[in-house]
Amino acid sequence: MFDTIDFLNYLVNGSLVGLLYALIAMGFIVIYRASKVFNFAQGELVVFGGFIVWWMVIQTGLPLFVALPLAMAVSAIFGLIIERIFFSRLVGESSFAMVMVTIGLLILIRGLILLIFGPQVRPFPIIFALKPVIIGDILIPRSLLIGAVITVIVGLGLSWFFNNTRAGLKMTAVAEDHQVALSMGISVKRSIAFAWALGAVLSTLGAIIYLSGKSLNFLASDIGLSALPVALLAGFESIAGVLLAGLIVGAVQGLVTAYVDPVVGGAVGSVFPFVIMLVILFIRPTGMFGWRTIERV
Amino acid sequence: QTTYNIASIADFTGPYADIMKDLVGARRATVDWWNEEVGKGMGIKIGMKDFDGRYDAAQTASLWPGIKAELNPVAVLGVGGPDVAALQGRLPADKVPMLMSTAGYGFAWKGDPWIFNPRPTYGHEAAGFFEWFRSTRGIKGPLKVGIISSEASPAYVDIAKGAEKFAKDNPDKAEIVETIFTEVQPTDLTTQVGRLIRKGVQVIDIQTNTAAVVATKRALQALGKADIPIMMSSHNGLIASGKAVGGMKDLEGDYEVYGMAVPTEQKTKAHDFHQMVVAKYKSQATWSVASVMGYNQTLVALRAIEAAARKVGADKVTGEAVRTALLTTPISADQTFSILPNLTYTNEAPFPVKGLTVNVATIKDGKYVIAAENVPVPTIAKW
Amino acid sequence: MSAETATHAAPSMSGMRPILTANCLRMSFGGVVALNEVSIEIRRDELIAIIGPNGAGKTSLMNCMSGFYRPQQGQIVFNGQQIVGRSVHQIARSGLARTFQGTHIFPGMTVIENILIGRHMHMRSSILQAFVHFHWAQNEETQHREVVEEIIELLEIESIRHQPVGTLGYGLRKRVDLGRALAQEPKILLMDEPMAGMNNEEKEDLARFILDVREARGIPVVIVEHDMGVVMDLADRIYVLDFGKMIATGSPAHIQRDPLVMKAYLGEK
Amino acid sequence: MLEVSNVEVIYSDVILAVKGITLVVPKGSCVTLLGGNGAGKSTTLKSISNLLMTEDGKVTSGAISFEGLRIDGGDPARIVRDGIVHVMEGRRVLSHLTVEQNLIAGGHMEPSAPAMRRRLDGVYDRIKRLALLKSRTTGYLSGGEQQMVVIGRALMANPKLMMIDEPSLGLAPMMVDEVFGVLRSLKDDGLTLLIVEQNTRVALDLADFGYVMEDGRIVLEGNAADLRANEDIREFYLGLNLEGERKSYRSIKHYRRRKRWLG
Amino acid sequence: MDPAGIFATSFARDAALVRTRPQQIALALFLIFLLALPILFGPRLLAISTLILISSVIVLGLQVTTGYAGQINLGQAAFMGVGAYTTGFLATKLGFPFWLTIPLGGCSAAVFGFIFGLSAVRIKGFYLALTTIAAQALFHFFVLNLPWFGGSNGLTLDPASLFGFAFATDISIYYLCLAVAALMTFGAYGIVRGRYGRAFVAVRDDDVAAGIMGIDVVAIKATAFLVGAFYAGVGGGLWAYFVRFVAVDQFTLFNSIWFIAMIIVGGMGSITGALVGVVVIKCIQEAFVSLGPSVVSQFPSIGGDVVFSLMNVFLGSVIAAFLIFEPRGLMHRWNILKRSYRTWPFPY
Ligand SMILES: Nc1ncnc2c1ncn2[C@@H]1O[C@H](COP(=O)(O)OP(=O)(O)OP(=O)(O)O)[C@@H](O)[C@H]1O
Ligand SMILES: Nc1ncnc2c1ncn2[C@@H]1O[C@H](COP(=O)(O)OP(=O)(O)OP(=O)(O)O)[C@@H](O)[C@H]1O
Ligand SMILES: [Mg+2]
Ligand SMILES: [Mg+2]
Repeated sequence: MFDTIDFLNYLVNGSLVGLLYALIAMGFIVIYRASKVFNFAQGELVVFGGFIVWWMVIQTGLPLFVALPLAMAVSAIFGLIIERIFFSRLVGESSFAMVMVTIGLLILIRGLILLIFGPQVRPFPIIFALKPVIIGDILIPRSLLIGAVITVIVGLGLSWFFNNTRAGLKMTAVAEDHQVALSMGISVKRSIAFAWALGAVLSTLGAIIYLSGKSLNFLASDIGLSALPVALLAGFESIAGVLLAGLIVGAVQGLVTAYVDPVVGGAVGSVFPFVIMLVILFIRPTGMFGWRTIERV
Repeated sequence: QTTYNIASIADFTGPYADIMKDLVGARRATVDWWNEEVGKGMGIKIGMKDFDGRYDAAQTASLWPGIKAELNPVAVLGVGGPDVAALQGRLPADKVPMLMSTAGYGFAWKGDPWIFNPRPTYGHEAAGFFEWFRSTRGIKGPLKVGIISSEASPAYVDIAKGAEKFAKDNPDKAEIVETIFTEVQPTDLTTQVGRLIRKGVQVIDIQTNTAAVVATKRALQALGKADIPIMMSSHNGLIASGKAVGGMKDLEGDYEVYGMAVPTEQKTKAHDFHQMVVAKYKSQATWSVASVMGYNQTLVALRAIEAAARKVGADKVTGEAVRTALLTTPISADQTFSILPNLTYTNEAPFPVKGLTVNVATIKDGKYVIAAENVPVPTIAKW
Repeated sequence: MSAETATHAAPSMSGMRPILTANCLRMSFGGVVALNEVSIEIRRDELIAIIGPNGAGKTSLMNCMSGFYRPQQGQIVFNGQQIVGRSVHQIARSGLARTFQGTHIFPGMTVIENILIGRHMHMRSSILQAFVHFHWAQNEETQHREVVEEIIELLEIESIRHQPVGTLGYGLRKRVDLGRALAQEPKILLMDEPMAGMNNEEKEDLARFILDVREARGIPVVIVEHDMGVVMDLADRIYVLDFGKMIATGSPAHIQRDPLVMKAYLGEK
Repeated sequence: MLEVSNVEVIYSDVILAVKGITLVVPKGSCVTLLGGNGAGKSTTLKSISNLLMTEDGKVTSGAISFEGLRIDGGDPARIVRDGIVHVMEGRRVLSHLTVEQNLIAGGHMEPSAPAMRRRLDGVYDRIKRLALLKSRTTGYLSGGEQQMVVIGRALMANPKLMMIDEPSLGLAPMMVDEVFGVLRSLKDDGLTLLIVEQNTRVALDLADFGYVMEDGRIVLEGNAADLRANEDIREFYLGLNLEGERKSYRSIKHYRRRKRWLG
Repeated sequence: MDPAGIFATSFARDAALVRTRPQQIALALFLIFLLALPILFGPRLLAISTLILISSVIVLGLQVTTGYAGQINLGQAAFMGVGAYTTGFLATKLGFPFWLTIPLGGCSAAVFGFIFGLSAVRIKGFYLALTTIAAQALFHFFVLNLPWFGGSNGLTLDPASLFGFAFATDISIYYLCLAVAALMTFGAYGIVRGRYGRAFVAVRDDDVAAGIMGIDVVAIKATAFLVGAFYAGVGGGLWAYFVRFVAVDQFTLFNSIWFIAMIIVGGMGSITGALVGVVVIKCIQEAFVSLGPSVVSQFPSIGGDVVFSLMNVFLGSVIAAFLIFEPRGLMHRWNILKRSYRTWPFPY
């Protein structure tokens, strides 16, 4: 009864979904990499971005080529505002405190979304044609395929930026130690602001790929949760690594959902990423590519 | 002229706040109408007060003692699962019946109930549809059904179980080709739906949420199989899903099924009742699934109170009396203006298990219309 | 391997059995050889100093002794037991205490609490007893509190007893650090650059404390220090490390004249 | 060049760490700030570079001006661009980065990559050892090596005034000479220096002028020569006895002569 | 810092919690208030108080894990759920009495938590914290798919009963919760001011140094999770008897987040803070809920959903505001006030 075509289908589509997770996870990592803050509100940022797109395309009926860049811009500004209000005052505070702020942020943004856009389920515009791409017998949703390509490009680009440019190095310095960065004349605020702007833009991008042609309400923020294992698996500092982690998680999840769920009669697929995460972390405590913790006395 | 109180638990500040205008509006209108045209004659006045349960068990649980002390109600109107969760442990002790407006749940299917649903379980409703669909399409052999569910909420799981049970006991009538579990907001269902299609699915049963409907619909369209119908329930019905998918035309030929009146624009007794209360009692409610739910539970409550009053006397009505009345005196469709079918509660279940019917609606030429009324519901064994 | 062989391997001059011996330790990190065939022996009545240029491997050596690093080869026998491979806290419990290069005190806690941490391993109360608190836990607290107060007096930090350490200057922190180590009632005390960051006056104080500790409590002390004045005055014996190798050992006077040491460390003056 | 006039610093609204100090650093000179632990030296430097900001501390009164412009309470990054760079105590390297990356990050203000390269080479041949450690992860370097890295990193910022907090801390004698050699050469090249030191001897050798702090106040000031001659300095900071040779740590009495300036 | 004139005459006194007469009086009054509460308050407020008591127990645990040992724990709701389900299981299936089921619920949760704590052997820092999210996912999955917990049906309990007396009325359940909460609070104080409390903080501040001081870091981290989870479990048990129906969707990640919010507001690393946090947040929530409908009825134009979202907005800002302006929480501010009042008129 085992069917190779099916298998390949699950494998490919799973991996593509995994890359979508990777894109969302990239939001976590970019913010961490440039400000040493782990952002629990990432999922909320995705939803927010999604609603911006919805509002511009469906409500105000702007054409896509205007609406999408505009939405990105708006979410970037949203990121900057977040930095202004919440983090500019926290420079030098323990990163623990900052992480806690993001938990407050989670509740806050969710409230804002409900306030501005309401709890109703909204239609999300069809950004990528519904017609799937069919390669041989393998059938691939267009949105995911294009999304995957974008994800890889963005991932490699950012990774290069952070590791090879001086600007990237500056942010890395901030992620290492705010006070030292300041003492070197690096503007911590600007770095954090950039991080959040970038994080918000990535989330919006993620929302576009994730929701294209589907529906949207505040519950969509769960994607942040699904992306978390990917981020941990890769390690908070590795942007390129998140791509691989995404592929692994996605592929495994796809296969498990296809072959194990029916047998068990339960959603094994949805918990499995967490299991993988735990296992890998036991083998490599800081993820596959994360910075080793340096302990000196 | 004795006054009795009903507690109306609502969700003003929770996830379903957006439908409360209709739901509560309908409740209020019904009470006003009843006081005026029935109560007066019997020397009974019903007072109703709203409480905000926030669709949150903790919230409802903390509200209840206050409600009891303040109103000492003879009946409670609930919204959904959390209210059941919060109160089912206490109502028997406090001797107050609660009336829901949704379909029943397998996990609430116990004897000696204090919480009553006017509709059978989602499983029953689905089964009713399966049978109707088979006969109308003249399908020989079992109907091939695919279920899309989610483990996000235990209720969803329970819903799926109902349909599965029906298929298990009636292999000749229906076959569940597969139950697919997704997230509340599915990423992409193309592969899963593709699998269903390859297994020759004839109808897809989605009683979870609109997001799932939209994702499935998109998958079907992507696979060029949009003609395979989706069957939905009341809370994620055609109108709601239509809004979410961005247009009624996308749902052409899909169905919604539930054991209460369908709020189409067609002229029905139920619709007349609605227009009457709007006209005479300045009701704010619009004609929607939500208002139908509001009407149905309130009507059941009031009719039960009537019956109780007849038995024990207009001045001696208690929660317990109301419950006994419910269990002993059937409520006819006429009494509920065909918003509900004939209801005969028994002590076995919180909902009528026999002689039930459901209504089916569909989208025809982009129009929301009734496809069938009073479709009989087959019996399903407890699961 | 047993204590006997270990001690035979390194026969002691004064008949005193050594409390701690390390045999040809080797420790390398990637290309860097931090320790190369290093052997060292500390007797029960000694105050040893380890000196050497920066990056010579002094801290690494201490880390090996305290179990924070695991040498790739060689053994360390402490108080008759092989300790290589034991976890850090086990070694600490077996009586080895150390202070740190820089400060590693717990800024969130007051001076008292910091020193009480040193007592942690001597306390026995279980989590349940802690839950109940009264009786067991409380009495235990009080007993150990007395020990701590002694140390506080010894180090003359009564006045800042209840201050959070995070707000203290570097020098006082180092003093708390020492107090915390003493609270462990160690059989040996390792100090990594205790004088660093202190001015002369404070060095004198600390030197005095170290001597007191040694006299009053009879604890052998090993210090890593760059201040030659301190080293030459306090140490009975000096080991000199350079690029992970032990290049000389002997009395201060002898070391001061050793040409190798001159060249590698002291610089011609 | 730098003027600090009766500045007062308070941490988290409760701890008064610096109680009105005044000091001047003339252009091209080297000034040293001596004093016991907790005297407030580091705090003083932090108040100049305004890294206080990050420690919940603030300058409550007084003024700090650099080249005639008020800088107190300014944005630290801005202050660095003005030409004051602060080497904090405790070898604060960017521990996951290599030595070279540390230096490059330090030179982030250089207009172009080539210019930065040039600086980098400049630093390498000033501090030879760094060239050898280039590709090592700074977090794993030894204490002394790290000290070298932070000084090198500060140089990368091409400062007008360099404030160093305890540069000799944890350095072996030869290394101390090496570091101070570097500092001297910098001074000779016209760089203005403000050095906080515990190692009074070397500090006074290099400095032209010195201040002595005791619990938040400046208790003594004068040019290096006078200070070296001062009796208290000799006893408490140089550890010499009245005859002028170093007294042994073994022969320390438990009581002490009180310091004049406190008496 | 003590008020002038108060000197600890013995180390025990010095370590004691309440030192001054005013403190003792205040405490006594507070306890009397709690005991008299059912008389003073109506049933609604009484029920709220009961919920506050239950939450306090849970948040106390979180305070130990997160506030003291510094391990962010996003699984607290899951741990609570484990406790609730164990309690429910033992009570319904095996008919144990509540004075067994609640502690056992605590224990099973403790075990569950301890397992996650043990991963501290390898995993450190935020990585460790975030693995607790897995607890949430696993809990949800296992409850739904393991045979014993009624799956999607949930569990229905009978009221707790002691010697035939059933804690069915709201007043009795209140006293039950009060008793347990009081005990747990007392225990929490005991734990945090003894060797464990110190070890927790040590591990939080600098676990390398802690290890070299002879503290078994892994054991301590695991213990921190164990204690936290135990408290959550006990709280879950109380919840089970309060609502008398346990379903998996009563224990969501979002609840965990609310618990964290409470310790943020109350103040990290302070037992009293935990309690304050619970009260403050719950009261704000209640204010909105009880005002909400009336506001809506006043101005039907603003729908109830607006009120709902406003509550989130408000609470979210409150939390963020605290982290920005009062990162150490209310208790810290209180202490500063006390200090400045005691040293008045001299500011320092
Ligand atoms: N954990 C580690 N990983 C990699 N290299 C290390 C590690 N620990 C020490 N080293 C290297 O080993 C050598 C010795 O370091 P160590 O800290 O022992 O020197 P030290 O003698 O203490 O110098 P200092 O007097 O400056 O403290 C250094 O070159 C250092 O870079
Ligand atoms: N972050 C801080 N929060 C609160 N108080 C502080 C802080 N940093 C320093 N202090 C206080 O300010 C006083 C001066 O500290 P500072 O570090 O400036 O002393 P110092 O002269 O640099 O001492 P050292 O020579 O040990 O570095 C100390 O007594 C300390 O109590
Ligand atoms: Mg060292
Ligand atoms: Mg200093």
